[in-house]
Order: sequence, then structure tokens, then C-alpha cells
Amino acid sequence: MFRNNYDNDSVTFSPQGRIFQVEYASEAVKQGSVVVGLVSKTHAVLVALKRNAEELSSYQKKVIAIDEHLGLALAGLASDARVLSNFMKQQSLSSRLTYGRAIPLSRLVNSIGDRAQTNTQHYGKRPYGVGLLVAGVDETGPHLFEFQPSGMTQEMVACAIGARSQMARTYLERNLDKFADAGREELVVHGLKALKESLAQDKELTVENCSVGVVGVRGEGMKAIEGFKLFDGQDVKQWVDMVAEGAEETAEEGMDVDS
Amino acid sequence: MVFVQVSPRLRFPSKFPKLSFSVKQFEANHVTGADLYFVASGIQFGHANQTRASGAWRAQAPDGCQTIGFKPSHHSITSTVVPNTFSTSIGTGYDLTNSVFSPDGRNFQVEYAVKAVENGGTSIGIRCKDGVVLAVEKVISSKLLKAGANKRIATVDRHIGAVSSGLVPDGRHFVSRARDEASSWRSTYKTPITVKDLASRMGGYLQAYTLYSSVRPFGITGIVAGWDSELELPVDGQVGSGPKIGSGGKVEGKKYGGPGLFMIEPSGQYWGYYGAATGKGRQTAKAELEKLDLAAGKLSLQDGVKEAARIIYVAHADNKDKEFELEMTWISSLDGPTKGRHEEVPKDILEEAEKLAKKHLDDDDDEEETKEDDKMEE
Amino acid sequence: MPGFDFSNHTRNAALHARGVPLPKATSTGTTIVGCIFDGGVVIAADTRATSGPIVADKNCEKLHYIAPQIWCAGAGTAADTEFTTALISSQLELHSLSTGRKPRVVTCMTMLKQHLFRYQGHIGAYLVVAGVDPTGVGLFTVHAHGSTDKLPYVTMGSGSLAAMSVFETQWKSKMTEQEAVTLASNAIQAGIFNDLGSGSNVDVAIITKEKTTLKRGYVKPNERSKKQKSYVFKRGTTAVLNEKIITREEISKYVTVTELGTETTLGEKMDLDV
Amino acid sequence: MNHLPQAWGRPRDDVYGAYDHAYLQNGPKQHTQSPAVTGTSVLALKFKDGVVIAADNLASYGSLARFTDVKRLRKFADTTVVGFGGDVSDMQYLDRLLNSLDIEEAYGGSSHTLNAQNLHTYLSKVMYKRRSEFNPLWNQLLVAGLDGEGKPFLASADLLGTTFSSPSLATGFGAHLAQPLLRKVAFDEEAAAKLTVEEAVEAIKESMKVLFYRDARSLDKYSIAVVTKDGIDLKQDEKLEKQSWAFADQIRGYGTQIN
Amino acid sequence: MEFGNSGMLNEDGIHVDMDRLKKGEVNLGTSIMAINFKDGVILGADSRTTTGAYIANRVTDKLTQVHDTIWCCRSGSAADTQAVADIVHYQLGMYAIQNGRPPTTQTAAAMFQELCYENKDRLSAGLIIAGWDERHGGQVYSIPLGGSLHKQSYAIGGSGSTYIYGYCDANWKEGMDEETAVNFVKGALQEAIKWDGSSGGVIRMVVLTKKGANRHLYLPDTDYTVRHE
Repeated sequence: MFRNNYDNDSVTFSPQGRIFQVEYASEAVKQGSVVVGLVSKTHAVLVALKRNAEELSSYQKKVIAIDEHLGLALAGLASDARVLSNFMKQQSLSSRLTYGRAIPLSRLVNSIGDRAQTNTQHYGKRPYGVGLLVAGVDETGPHLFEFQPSGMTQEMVACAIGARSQMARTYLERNLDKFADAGREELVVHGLKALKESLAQDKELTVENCSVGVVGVRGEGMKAIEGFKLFDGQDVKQWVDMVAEGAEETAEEGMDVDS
Repeated sequence: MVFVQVSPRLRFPSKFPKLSFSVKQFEANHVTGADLYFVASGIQFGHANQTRASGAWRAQAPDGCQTIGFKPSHHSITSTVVPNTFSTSIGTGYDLTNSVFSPDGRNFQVEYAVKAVENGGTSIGIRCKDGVVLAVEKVISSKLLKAGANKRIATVDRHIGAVSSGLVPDGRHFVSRARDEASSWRSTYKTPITVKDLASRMGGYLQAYTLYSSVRPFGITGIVAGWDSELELPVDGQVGSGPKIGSGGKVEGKKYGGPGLFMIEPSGQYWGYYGAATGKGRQTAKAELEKLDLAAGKLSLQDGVKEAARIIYVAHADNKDKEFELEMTWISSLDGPTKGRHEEVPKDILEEAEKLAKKHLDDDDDEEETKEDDKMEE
Repeated sequence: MPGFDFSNHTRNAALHARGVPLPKATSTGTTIVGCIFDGGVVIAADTRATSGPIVADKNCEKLHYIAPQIWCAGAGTAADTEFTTALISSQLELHSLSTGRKPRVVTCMTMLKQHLFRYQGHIGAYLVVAGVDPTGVGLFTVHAHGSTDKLPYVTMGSGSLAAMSVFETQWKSKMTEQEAVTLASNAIQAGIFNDLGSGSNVDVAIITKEKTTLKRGYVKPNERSKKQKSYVFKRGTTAVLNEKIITREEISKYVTVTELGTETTLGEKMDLDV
Repeated sequence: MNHLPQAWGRPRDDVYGAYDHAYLQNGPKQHTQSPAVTGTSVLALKFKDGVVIAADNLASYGSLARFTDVKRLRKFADTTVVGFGGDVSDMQYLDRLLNSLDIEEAYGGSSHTLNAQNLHTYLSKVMYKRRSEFNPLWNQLLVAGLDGEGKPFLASADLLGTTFSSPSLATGFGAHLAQPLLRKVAFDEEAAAKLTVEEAVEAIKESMKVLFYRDARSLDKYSIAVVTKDGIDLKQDEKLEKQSWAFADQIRGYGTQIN
Repeated sequence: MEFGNSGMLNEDGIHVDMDRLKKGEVNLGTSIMAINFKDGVILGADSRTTTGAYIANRVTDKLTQVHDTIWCCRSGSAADTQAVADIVHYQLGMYAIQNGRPPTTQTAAAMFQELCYENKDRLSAGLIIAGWDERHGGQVYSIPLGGSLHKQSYAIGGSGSTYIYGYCDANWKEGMDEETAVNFVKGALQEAIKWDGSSGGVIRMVVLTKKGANRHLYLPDTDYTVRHE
């Protein structure tokens, strides 16, 4: 890419009508580890690859529960995600207090989109450096939204963002028609398989580096929902095992990771 | 993004065919869909002030380079344009900050914002005798997008809708402000805002974003459409109804309210339209709109919906390699199908209109293709 | 301690609660009038200022300057009429300078009413505004709460009823200047003689297109006549029973005596600071 | 509670003695402590498919029957009817508030709309907030519609932010005169769930008639609405029928008089 | 600000205006009305202004223009109603300039109501707004004490209006011609002046039609029979 004069702030258009600062912010998303989200007729699932800074450090937090009916996964600047998720928690609680109603997902996602847009139009602000996948259920069923630093928000059937996420997306695109009717477990497994596609060559999915968030509806209406639940550590073992390389390889790969 | 270096010896327009050849080559190499830019380093164009024609690709100008771009089409390459309208701006520094005039009195940042609009999906509006239609070409950037979700046409007030081409988040900001304007009008005057007044307010708002170096202009052109009630308007929340026989002393034979369609540009300029079009396919769309003779006020809303669908399909034809979704909304008169409200065009009507649009396009293509093929072979 | 101190307010509230009456402001318990004539307007006022039952000033001025051709007669709280008219006079002059036009009576009236309305009657100024401007002759009353009236003849203050009865019986349209001045003066005198709050002299201001004539003490119906007899006691009226002289030396035993010089030198010293 | 709107929210004189306003001489900023133009009772009754709600068309000014064409039942988004008793200017304020809320709700298309329960929660919060600012909205409201599960919903909110719910509700004088009648037809939810729309409408109309006989601030013209899942049937120019007055001809004197 | 010793309305409600007046405030103890007729609207009022029992102005003009063909009748505190009318006069002027078209009667009514409602604690103003515009013809809105807004075919207000509810209800006809309408207003106000001590003086009227605003004046010494001016 050409070095140019139009990329110093988010209030300058390039002659092509682009805002480079915003595009660079999107690059920050690609620095984050990959997260995948997908949705069926009954469930929405988030899976994330966690990184640790060094061998002995803890793993990052990639999935955040927002409210009973939704949660999000992030890729990029985690502190920006925290600001946005706190805002979302406030909006969400405010809806429950004021109307006695779970906030519709689209409205919540739009509200952070609008916030992010402001950051791309005013000098002295910077775009958020994080991408989000927001998964949840509301009166109209399960939903998955993608949020980008530009303020762009889109409802997706499935999505992956973060480092090397193109491979995960390719997996998702290839299996797109299987998701709608997939059961809860099946959907998680698809998510992990997509995640696996994006792994670096020497990496493997483990209970340490894997987070899963699940939310869904039980039958008709909002009254019976399966609240957003975050699975970490041993709780994801069942699924991690299912997507590990063929049965005989599992042991070897496992050994590798342990070593 | 792919940049194609053009030979410094190239001269326009006589050398066009050669360029078209290199584009073909890239297409053959499966870079279809990527942004193709032709960069001509340090060359002087013989015809710097030639005008642009429709569907042309934008010029890209890295530091100190003069560049042009154009789009290969299935028509002949002669429809492409040259000129670098910014050739005077780049490198001078007058285009780096909003609110700064160049020595020849231009605000380049606003002009660059227009470029963002010209890259966006096509939006149109048609003002019919008994309502207004809005339609937008939503280019599908990913297969993973949920079909039918991600609406781009928004409701501003019960009777007004808005759509924009350009940067989508800026479009949301536009809509959000429009809603605030409509709602503040209601709380001040206790009556719905008219489409014209909304356009005026939004024009003022966008203009304010060209005034300061601390902000950038909106990278969108917005279209607002609505139906101002033709009946007497109550004061919101009023009780009581006045005389049973109606108010005395009305001037008879005058009409009030009716359809409204306005387009607001990044500069804050706005105009009323019979048919409005913006975004990538605006030239084609405008040409099609002009054929409809909308000023005569004869087109019905039902036909307007069909025309709108057709025009989006025609305008998209220049961008055929990308899939798109058609989104349409309408506002009818009070006795029409939406009762003066801004609503989505019902699914069955939308599908019918799309079917006709595709049919029309196929018929057209059949005719053109034969001609086209001839040319290509030359 | 930063901030406002409300202790006096608390004290006053406590005192008031225990039955101590609040101090009364000086009121001009007044008669003021205004009357339009052919070619101008006249306003007039009595000159008594009262503080409760006491006549505080026998010859005060109740006709206030606003602009050369706009004058105001004030009733109500003396301080409020004084400062309100002074404030508006100042603002009106600035307005006149900034617009480069002569000030108008309606402008003055509007500024007064908006000022008074903002204070919801707490500024006790009841005013008659009169003047001549390029649009013609103007005469208004402005009440303390901010309401205004436009009439050809007006009265205000405690004596307004007495004065109004004069106008209501004798006013006619298109009077000459002299007729109007006499009528206004008579109206004020009705107040002076019938209203206990009004008294002393009649001040008149006559405003025409050409000029303003202020006639202080236009009528003085209450001049104190010369006393028929002097009540001053002659020197030596009181008898001296005994006499004792104390010298400076004697008093020095008890106090220190210092020579200060004359009063004037002291005054001059202080003047140096000025 | 006294049925007169002027007395709502005040300490009862018979318990606490008359309020001594002298204490307020130099007091804090005062807000309205009395309504001017008022509406009287609102009645509502649940039945098996929905709710019937009614109020007369009178706005009184003290004892003066000042406005006789005031519609006190207000629709919200074709799903809910709110009936207003008390101050008319505050009713108009709330009506506009609901109007703008309805417009905001419609931004996201028709998929998310507030149901009657949500609306009641919202209104009760508004009422409570205003009373906490010592600037109450001088109204008593009934909210009639359907809840999140499509079951009939009826609840009240008043100027103090008090809320309650019952198969039948009546505000103002109606609480004294109509509620006993309505409780007879629908003692509990079970009984209400058996009522047909005809029975419910009949009970409400009968109660309106009693109120007209015995409430000095009532009118024989009224509005009545039936809310079901199919929408709202609102009639605003009804007149009380089959009144009973003719027995007056039997009344001579007040005791022993015969002619 | 002084507070009355009762939070209740007086028994007859209508004299509430008096209670809310500040001490020494000028009161438009008034009879005002506005009616719709065939060609537009007519506003009418008496001309008495009182402070206590003293008539501070006997030829008051309570019919106030806030735009070309939008007027109002004022009752309650003179200061409050003048202040409100002045503000709306300004706002409507701005509206016309900013939007390039004259405001409608609704716009005026909405603005009056906003002021009266939001400041109900501080104001004692009972207003009737009447106006004519091409689109809506003549319209009459009433804004009583609390700041509610009522569209009416005719409206009466002020202390004198209590005495003429019966007269107006009995004699009201929709779609009257101008002469009948003027006589209706005159007849009603005459009754109000007759029975209400706080109303009196001359009868003023303004007729608003497509021809603009037309003033009428009737004097008590000719028994309100002769149109003056």
C-alpha cells in the first residue's frame, strides 16, 4: 500500500473517498485471535481462540456475557471491547428496568454501531480497534451480528473475524446450509471446526485455548430461553474432543500440546 | 486491490484499446471483484479536462502520481473516461483538511466525500402521483450475510423514509439525526415534519460538517422520501374536534400535502426530485428515470415500484460480477396501501417487481449481447 | 468558607416567625398621571415620599429621565422605581447608540415589562411611561408584574383613583398643551389633597416633538407659610445657678491631652487619600 | 382514596388534619399540587380473549362540565389501550410521550413492539419518576392489552407510581361504584377467563350507567374499547342506553306527602 | 409568591383564577370567547381590567394578534398573558421566516400550550386561540388553566363565561353567516357583562376570514347596538 498524507486521522478523506484510519483500525481486528459465531433456528453460538502472552500467563478473555439473552466475542483491542460491552450491559439493563423487556439485539448492536461511527467523524477521537460478534436471542429468535471499527454492523448467519479468519470463513461458507437446522451440539462443533481451520500450523485446539458461548430458545417465545452461557476449561472438553483429529491421532496431538 | 502500472508513454484517448486489453488479462487471472486501479506514474495526459462517463472507475493518486482509473465493461471501452479532476489538488496540501478552500475556491474534502458516495450501492427514489418509492441495491459482500436482514432503508418518522449511498455507518448517523430532527419538530410544533422541512434541516446538518477542521463531511448522499398528509392535521395529543360540519372559511380547490422526495449531498446541498438516484449506478439510473417523464405526474405508485426494481437491476448490470439484494420501501397516500406510512414493499409485490425486472434485463441483454459480441470481436 | 451565606435570611425568618414585623421599604405612596395632548404628552407627579406613617421627603422627584424625549413617572417602592428606570435608561441609550436611531417609547415600555415580568412583582415599580419618538406620541402604564396598558390618559399610585376621577370627568380628546398640563396638574392635586400617601408639590414634564420641558414644582399648593410669631428663646432665658471651670492642667491628671490642630487640617489630611 | 382527583395523593385531612401551607412560605420550588381540568373514572374488565375498557367523554373544571368531547381512551400501536383519569393536560403530555415512543419502536420495523405489559412497566416508571421529583403527573391510568404470552393484561398506575393488577379495575369514583359490580362478574382470574366479550361489554356498560347515575362529574357519552389479539375495536361516541328514570313519577314528597 | 390556604378548587371551580393571582397583580377578570362561523372565526371580549375591585383599565384590548390571521383572547393575569402572547408572537414570526410559509392555527395553539403547560405552576392564564388559514379555514382552540388543549367549535372563557354556558349552548348553531355570528357573540358577551362584576366596558370583536382581520367595536352607552369605527 502506498504511504500517503491522508491517513493521519479519521477526519480526512483520501481522494478516493476512503478513510484510511478506519481501514487501519480494521487491521487491528486482524491482529486479534480468531473468533467464530454461527446461528441456527434455535441457537446462536460463539467460539473463540484464546491466546496467552507466555507459557505461564493466563489466557485472554474472548467471550463476554452481556445479559441473560446475549453475549459477545471480540477480536482486537480488548480494552475497547470492554468499553463497548459495559455500554451494552447498561443498555440491556436499562431496557429490562424501563420496559421489563429483554432488549432487541438489532437495537443494541445499532447503538454501538452509532457510537463507533462518531469516532470516525471527529478529530481527536480514534476508531475502536476491535471487532465484535454479538450472539443472542430475542422475540424474533436467535441472531448473530458482526460489529466493525467503522461502525458497520451486519446480521450474519455465520461469521469469523480475527487473525487468519479467512480460513474459518471459507469453512463456514462451505457448510452454510447445514447450520439452520443444526442442533445445539452440532452447531458448537461446526464452530470449533471453523475455528480449527484458522489455527496456525503448530497449534491445536485445547481446553485451555478454547472458549464457547451458547444461547438459544427452548420452544416458542421468549419466556423459555436457554440463557447465554460461557464454557471454559474442562467444560469445553466434550466439544474439543469431538473435533480433535481422528481418534487415533487425538492422543498424539494431545501429547504435543501437553509437552 | 490491484494496481496496474500504465506505461508512461501512454496517451489518451487514442490508446484506450490497449488498456482494455490489460484489464481483460486481469479478469482472466481471477481478480474479478477486486478493486482494479490503473496507476500512471508521472505521465501527462493530453486531455486533462475530459469529462467522466458512467460506470468509470475512480482515479487513484498516490503521492505525486497522476492516476486514472476506469472500469472494464462488457460494452466497449470507449464509455470509459479519463480525467483526473483532482490533478490540481494532490500534493498542494489544500485537500488535506476539511473546511479549507483551495486557491480556486474548492473544498476538496467535500469532493472526496462525494467519491465515497460514488462507490456505494445505488439508491433511488421515485415520486409517483400517489406515493413515493425508495429502492436500494445492496451489494452482497459476503455469503455469510443473513439474507433479507440488514435493512438499509430506514423509517425516520411514521410518514418518512430515508436511504443513502456511500459509507453505511455514515448513513446510520444520517438516519439517526433525521429521526432526532423529526422528533424535535414534533415536540416543538406538535405535528409531523414535512419532507421538505426535514430535507432542509438535514441539509443544514450536513453543511455543518463541511465547516470545521475537527470533523469530516458525510460520506453519503441521502435520499428522504415521504408523504405529507393531505388532510387537516390535528395538534398531537389534542382533545375535542371542533365543528361537526368542519371548519368554516376554507379556501376551496387547493391541494395540500402529497409526495415529497429530496436528495441531500455531502456538501449540504439538497434538491427536490421527481426521480432521484445516487451511488455507483446513478448515471444509468438517472438515464432510466428521465425516460419515465415523472414530471407529468402520471406514474402510479404500483407502477413506480416496478420501475424502481427495474432501474436498480439495470443500474446493477454495470456491476454484474457482484451479487446484490433489492430492498424497497414505499409511502402511499392516505387512501393507498400504506395509508400514508413508510413501510416495506410487501413481499409478493416486491417479488413480482423483481421478476419483471429480471425479465426486462434478459430481453435487453439478448438484444445488446448480439451487438456487443460483434464489437468485442473487432 | 466559600459560597453564599444565608445566616441573615435564617435570622430574619426566625425573627419574623416570632412576630417581629419585617422592615418596610420606603414607598412613594404616590399620585402619578399622564395625558396625551395634540402634539405631545404630559406626565405629572406629586413629591411626597413616605416611610410608613412618616413623610420621608417633602419634595422628592418622581419624574425619571429615560431619554431626552422619554420620561417615566414612578410609583411603588422608591428604590425600585429609581433603579429600574436608571437601568432601562442606560440600556435604552446603548440600544440607541448601537442602532443609530432615536429611542422609542414602545422599546422602553417593552424593556420595562420584560424586566419586571422576570422578577414576578418582586420589583415594586409601577410606572407611567411617556414620550415622543419618530413614530409619534406614546403613553403607557407598566405594572410591577409586567403588564402594560396603552391609554390616552393614565393614573397610578395610591392616589390614582382620586386622579382618575378628575380625568374621567374632564378629559377630552385633542386638548392643547396648556389644557393638558392644567388637567394633569389638577389630577395630581386631587391626589395631593385626597390621598394621604400623596402630598406636597406638582412636578410636570411636557414632552413634544421638539423638546421636553421639566417643570419642577409646577404648582406648590403646600408652601409652608411664614410663622406669625417667632418661638426662639432669647439668650439668658435660663438662669445660671453656679459656675465651675476645669482647666486643661487639671484634667491632664486623668487623661492624656494631645493637640490635634483644627478640624480643617484633619479634613485636608484625609483628602490626600482621595 | 377519595375519588376527586384534587384529593389524590394528599394526606387525609381526617387523619392528619388540614395541611398548613404557612410552612411553605419561603419553601422550596413548588410544582403543581392541584389539577385543573380533570376526567373522572376509567373502568376495565378482562375476559377470555382480551380486555374491555371504558371512560366517559367529560373533562370537568371543578364542578363545571366544561368539555364534553374529550376522548380519554388512547390507542398505542394497535396493541394496547391506555385509559386516563385525572388531569387532562398531563394526559395530553403522556399521549405525546406514548406517540413518540410508538414512533421510536417502529424504527426497527414491525417485529419488535412493546406489549401492554411492557408499556405498563414503562408508564409506571414515568409516573414514579415524576412523583419523586415532587412534580407528579396527576393521573390514574389503566393499561389494557395483551402480555408477552398473548394473555389478557390489565394493570393500573397512578400519580404516586403505585401499580397493581386485577381481573377488573376502576379508577376514581369507579373504584367505589363500579368495582363491586365488576368483581361480581369476574371475582378472580379464573372467572374472568370464562367471560365472553359480550358479557364483559355488558358488565362495563352497566357499570358506566351506575356511574352516570351517581357520579356528579360524569357524562352519558363515553368511549369503549375491546382489545384482543385481532386488534382494537374502539368506539368513541357511545351514549348510555336503557336508563331507568321513569320511577320518578312514583315519588311524591319526602315522607308522608301523597300528592 | 403567596399560597392560598386550600389546595382544593373552590366549590364552583371557575373562580380559581383569583386564587392564583399574586398580590396586587392586575387581573383580566374577563369574558372572552371565540367562535367558528361560515367564513372563518370571530373573537370577542369585554374590556375590563381590574386590580381588586378597581377598574385599572376600562377600554382594555384583550384580543391580541400573534400572527396575520392568528389571534388570541386573554384571561387571567394581564402580565402573564401578555408575556405569553409576546413570546408566541415572536415564535410565530420566526416560524414564518425560517420555514418560508405562515404558521397554521395549530402551530400557534401548540406553542401556546407548550408555554402554558410547562409553566403551569407560575402562570395564571386562560387563553383562547383562534385563527384562520387557507388550508384549515377558521379554527378555535381553548387552553384553560392547567395547560390542556381543546379543539372546539366555539370556546368561552374568563370569569364571566360561567354565566353564559346556558346562553351559548342554547343559541349555538354551526355554520352561521357573519351577521348572525356577530350577534351571537355580542348577545353572549352582553349577558356576561351584565351578570359578572369583573366584566364590563366595551365589546371588542375581531372577524378573521380570507379577507384578513376585521375589527368591531360596540359601546355600552349605545347598548352595544351600533358598530363603532
